[in-house]
Amino acid sequence: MNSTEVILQADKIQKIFPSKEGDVRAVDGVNLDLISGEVFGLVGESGCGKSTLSRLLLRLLDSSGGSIKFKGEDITGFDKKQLKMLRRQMSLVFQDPHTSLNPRMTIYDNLARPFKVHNLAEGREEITVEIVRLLKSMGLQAEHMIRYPHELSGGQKQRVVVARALAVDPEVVFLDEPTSALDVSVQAKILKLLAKIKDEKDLTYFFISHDINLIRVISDRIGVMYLGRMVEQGEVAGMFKEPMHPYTRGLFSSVPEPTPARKLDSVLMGEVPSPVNPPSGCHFHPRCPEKMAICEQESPVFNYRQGRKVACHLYNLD
Amino acid sequence: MEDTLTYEEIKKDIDNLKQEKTSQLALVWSRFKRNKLALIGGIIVLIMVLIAIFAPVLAPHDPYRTAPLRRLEAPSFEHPLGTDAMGRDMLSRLIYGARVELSIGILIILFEGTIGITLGLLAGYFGGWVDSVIMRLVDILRSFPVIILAMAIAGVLGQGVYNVVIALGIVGWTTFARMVRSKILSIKESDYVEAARSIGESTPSIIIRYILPNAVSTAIIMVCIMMPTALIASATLSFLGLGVQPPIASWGSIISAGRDYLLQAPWISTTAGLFIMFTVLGFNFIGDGLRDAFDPTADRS
Amino acid sequence: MNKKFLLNRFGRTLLTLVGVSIIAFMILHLAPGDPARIMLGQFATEENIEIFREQHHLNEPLPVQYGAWITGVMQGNFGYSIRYNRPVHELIWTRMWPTLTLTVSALVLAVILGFTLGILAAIKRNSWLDYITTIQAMFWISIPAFWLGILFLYFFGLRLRWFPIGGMAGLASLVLPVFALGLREEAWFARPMRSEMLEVLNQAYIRSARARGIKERVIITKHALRNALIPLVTMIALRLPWIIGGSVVIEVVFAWGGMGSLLVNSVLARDFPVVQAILLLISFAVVMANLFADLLYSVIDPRIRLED
Amino acid sequence: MMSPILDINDLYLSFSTEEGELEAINGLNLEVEQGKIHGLIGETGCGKSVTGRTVLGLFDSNTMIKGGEILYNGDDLLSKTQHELQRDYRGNEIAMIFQDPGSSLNPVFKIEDQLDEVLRIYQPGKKAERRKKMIAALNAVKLPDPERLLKKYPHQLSGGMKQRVMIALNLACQPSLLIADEPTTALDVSIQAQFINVLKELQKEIDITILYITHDMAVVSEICDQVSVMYAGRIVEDVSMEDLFNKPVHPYSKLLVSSVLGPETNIDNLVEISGSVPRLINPPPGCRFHPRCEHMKPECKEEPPVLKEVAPGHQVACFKEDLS
Repeated sequence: MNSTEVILQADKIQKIFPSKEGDVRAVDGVNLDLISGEVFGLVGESGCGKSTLSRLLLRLLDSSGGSIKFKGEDITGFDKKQLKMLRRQMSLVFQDPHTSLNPRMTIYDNLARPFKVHNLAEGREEITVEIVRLLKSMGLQAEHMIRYPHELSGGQKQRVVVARALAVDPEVVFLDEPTSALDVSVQAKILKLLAKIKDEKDLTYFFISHDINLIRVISDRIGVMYLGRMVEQGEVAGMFKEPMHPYTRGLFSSVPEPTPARKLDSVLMGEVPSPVNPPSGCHFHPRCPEKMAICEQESPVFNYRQGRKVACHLYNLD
Repeated sequence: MEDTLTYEEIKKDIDNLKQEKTSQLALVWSRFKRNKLALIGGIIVLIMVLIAIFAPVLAPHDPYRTAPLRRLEAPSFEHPLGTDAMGRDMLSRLIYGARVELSIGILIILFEGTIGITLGLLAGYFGGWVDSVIMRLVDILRSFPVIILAMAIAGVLGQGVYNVVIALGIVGWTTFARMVRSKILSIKESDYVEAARSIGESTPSIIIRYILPNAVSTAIIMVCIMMPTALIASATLSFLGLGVQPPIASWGSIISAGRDYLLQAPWISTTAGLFIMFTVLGFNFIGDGLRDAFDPTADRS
Repeated sequence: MNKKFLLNRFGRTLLTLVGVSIIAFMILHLAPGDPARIMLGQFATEENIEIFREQHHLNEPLPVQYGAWITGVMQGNFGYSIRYNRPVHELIWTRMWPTLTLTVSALVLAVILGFTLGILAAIKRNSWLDYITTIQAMFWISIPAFWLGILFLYFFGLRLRWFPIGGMAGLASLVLPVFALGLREEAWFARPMRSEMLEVLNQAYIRSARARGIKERVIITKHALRNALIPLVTMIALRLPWIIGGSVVIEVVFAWGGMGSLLVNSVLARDFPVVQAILLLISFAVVMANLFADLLYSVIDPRIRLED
Repeated sequence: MMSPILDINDLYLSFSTEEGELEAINGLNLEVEQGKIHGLIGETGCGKSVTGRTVLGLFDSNTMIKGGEILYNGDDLLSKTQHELQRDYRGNEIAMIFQDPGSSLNPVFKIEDQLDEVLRIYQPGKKAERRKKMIAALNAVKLPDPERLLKKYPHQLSGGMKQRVMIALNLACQPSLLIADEPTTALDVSIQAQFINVLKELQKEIDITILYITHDMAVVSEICDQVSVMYAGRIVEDVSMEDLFNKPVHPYSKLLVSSVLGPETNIDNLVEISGSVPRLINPPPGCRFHPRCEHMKPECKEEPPVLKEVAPGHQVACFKEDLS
């Protein structure tokens, strides 16, 4: 990663879903810079808004506030035609390979759609050659083309899903828990494949996972989300060496480590509150071991502290 | 691992493979075949359809020729199912009745299927006020018992085949609409539709390539499930004197006519009813079989 | 469930009722031609038709006519029957009780029989009892109500002479119509009950209750049944229009003097004030039953019960 | 050494499916010692959950037991009728927690009713006494505000709370053996950590034996004393938790250990396992791991290897010569 060009930038981005019990602030003012060529890992527990954030950045969901810039251009106001162009530049890999391919289309048809939609290849011959090339680069065979999704294993399907995301030759690929539905032995293969492709094609990855060990392996930088807000963001090595936000600290120490000698010690207490009526001020204050008076009243700003971005009042004092 | 295959080479390999491949339809058919009841249903319906198509060939007599001297004759070699109160051959009337009943059934399904599937699709895909308006209309129409509203409508419109179709179709489409809508809603939420949007597919393309093909199974099952209702309801209207009118041979009106001679000629009402029962049973068996064949996980523990 | 949900639900009910009344009213105007002529028949004189028009506000615009009709309805005035020349509400009042007796008895029979068979079939899955339940249900739903009625009438009335063949002479005359109506409906409860019960018995909480060593009898009667019955409540409301529809035909077959036979006669005689009134009353009952089922559902299912 | 509380010998079990007979468990041998937390680890479809349920006789209708015995304190559970299992073993001797906390509690009954039902069977007493025990049971699993919790329905609880209620519910039966089938798989890491700590503490306190079924090596390292590694219906290695991580012997165990993501793992030294888990309809003959094994020898295709002791408390099923 030699350049520091920001390819995707989110500024105070918000998403509010109306629900029976009240408004849910799924994403609540998140700032984010995605640097070209990096793997950005996003972690957080279920319901923290990480999937919603990715859909907002991809413009698959309309944001309720804030701005998103792709290569310096605000994409929140894009019209249909511009969005179609954007779809060629950013693509998405889903969590569950069993549900993300059209079950009534063969693998060929599933993979041919991106080429046809964007006129990337003409005629059956050219498309077929392209698809076989894609399949081979994913470690699949030409014969898989004529299969239906239900005839493939989970790992094979996930390769097809990755292939579809790459068919448009994108610059940024969003990976939403791409290996969590797979077994460990398959997971390693997909991760290696993703890393290889990234180097070959010079891609930028936005990698979402609840598996902290996994994020640590694959990311250059990581961001931690809690209840719709980004609480900490920084280089992967530094983050794990010295997590600054109390939530990050608690989360990381909850991770079971496969070293027989180390045992879980300081774990987070309590549970994630409902996003309908989140706690005032810093959302984390009811569970925070280092809570101060100000935490209940004011939301901490997300800003640089010691080479890292943290949203915590602890680091506001100095 | 650079790719050097040409299209011709790929095509050769693939064509060889295609020979061995079983399609999804074949899979559904093999599951359907294993279901004995469904197969029996299929045979019954097939027989009924053939009877309807070849009625002029199969019927031993003219179903409309009356013979006042031979009324209410018991089954005999000449009249295998006896004669009715006007001396007409019962078997021939029942065979021609198959024509009438099945065509009415098919027309009703076409009528309510077209309206119901279209509106269900609109409501499910677009949601919002379109959905609200359509679903309120469905709510309202479903507050009437089908047969009662159909009676009233048929009463106003007057008797006749097409009025039966209209009267029953006006209520019947709501079932199609509801089922199609809920299927569409679940497809719309699926990952593969979001995937389609993420690669830049347009709305019409998503509907045609992703949503409709996945809703087809629901529509096919619906047709088989709705057919029995249509057949029974149209026969009921004819029975009440609000549907197909004599002398046209319909099973419902034959039963109605036979009612007055139950003691002297019980075969009139009973045989006509058996025809209805077997046809409906056939469709019910098929409907059940198709549901299991399309969705094998539904009833598996 | 909260206040907003309740208000929403009541709002929908009200909207449905308005829609239903509009349809009941519009029935008469559906046909091409003059409603007055449709009702009085082709031999009526111009003069009579004009008088009739005046009486029934037929010269006014449709919304005004509807307004006049619905205001009357709300005061219990459904107009005059042309055929009987009596107020419609009087006619209906006397005919309502026989219909209620018939439908409620049939419903009770169907529910008791259907639930029992469905539960037993689910517990004894793949046994002869299960197959018989499935097959008999298939047969019942494939038989038109009027034909079943005729068969009953022929065998048990005319041949065996166990029961009267028609009319409303005491309890004995109720048996055949109730069974003709209720047995068919039983199938619509047995099958859902069976599949609901099977689904519940497959749930993790049943397995986990078994793992705790709770007796099988307790698991079925307490843990499983309680859950399986919840969706069946809605089923009863959903079947209500069909039972009422079936009762119309059964009433005709057995010469049962209820609303059903009144409706058929009125439709055939083009006595539309009566038809409109019956349509309105029946759909009103259905809408209310649905509302009741929804509310009941939220009482018996803690997952949607009002939070404290 | 004490005699094992649970001793499964040569268990064979199949499912009949649309495509044929699925040989889910194929000569399984497993000994669980009294007072230990014994891990049973394997990938999806290896038969670990089926093993757990089979101990309690909780079968699906398409299950066929083909042979073997399951000895619980010397009694063969497979020879018992469902009624005997219910009366003598389920709950009072062996209890079980399942994977999905969301659906393991009956949605229409309050926590109070579900706990009380169990107490009335296993710890009968006056109502006030039972209530005290209920509150104690919830306190024992560190659930806050037990008084209010008792009045709640399952859907009002979070996944982590439900799973802790499940522990309370099962321990109220006072069993000697608890089978936990992937109890934390559906939970977030922080909730998982809370759960594991609660379970570990309780185990020490009441001296219960736990058979902990999981696919997660990291969780094994946190909670287990002894571990059995399962592959395609058989135990391939039975080893203490420390030795599993420090000196695994079976080629499959080695791969599992090396595929674990740790602090030192990066994308370059990430270990790939070649091939994939075999389908158990017409599985490979002999040792079912042989198609993926780098030490494959001719005899591996012939006969499945049996478990051999390579060190005290360490058994391996492999034909490899150097078993250390």
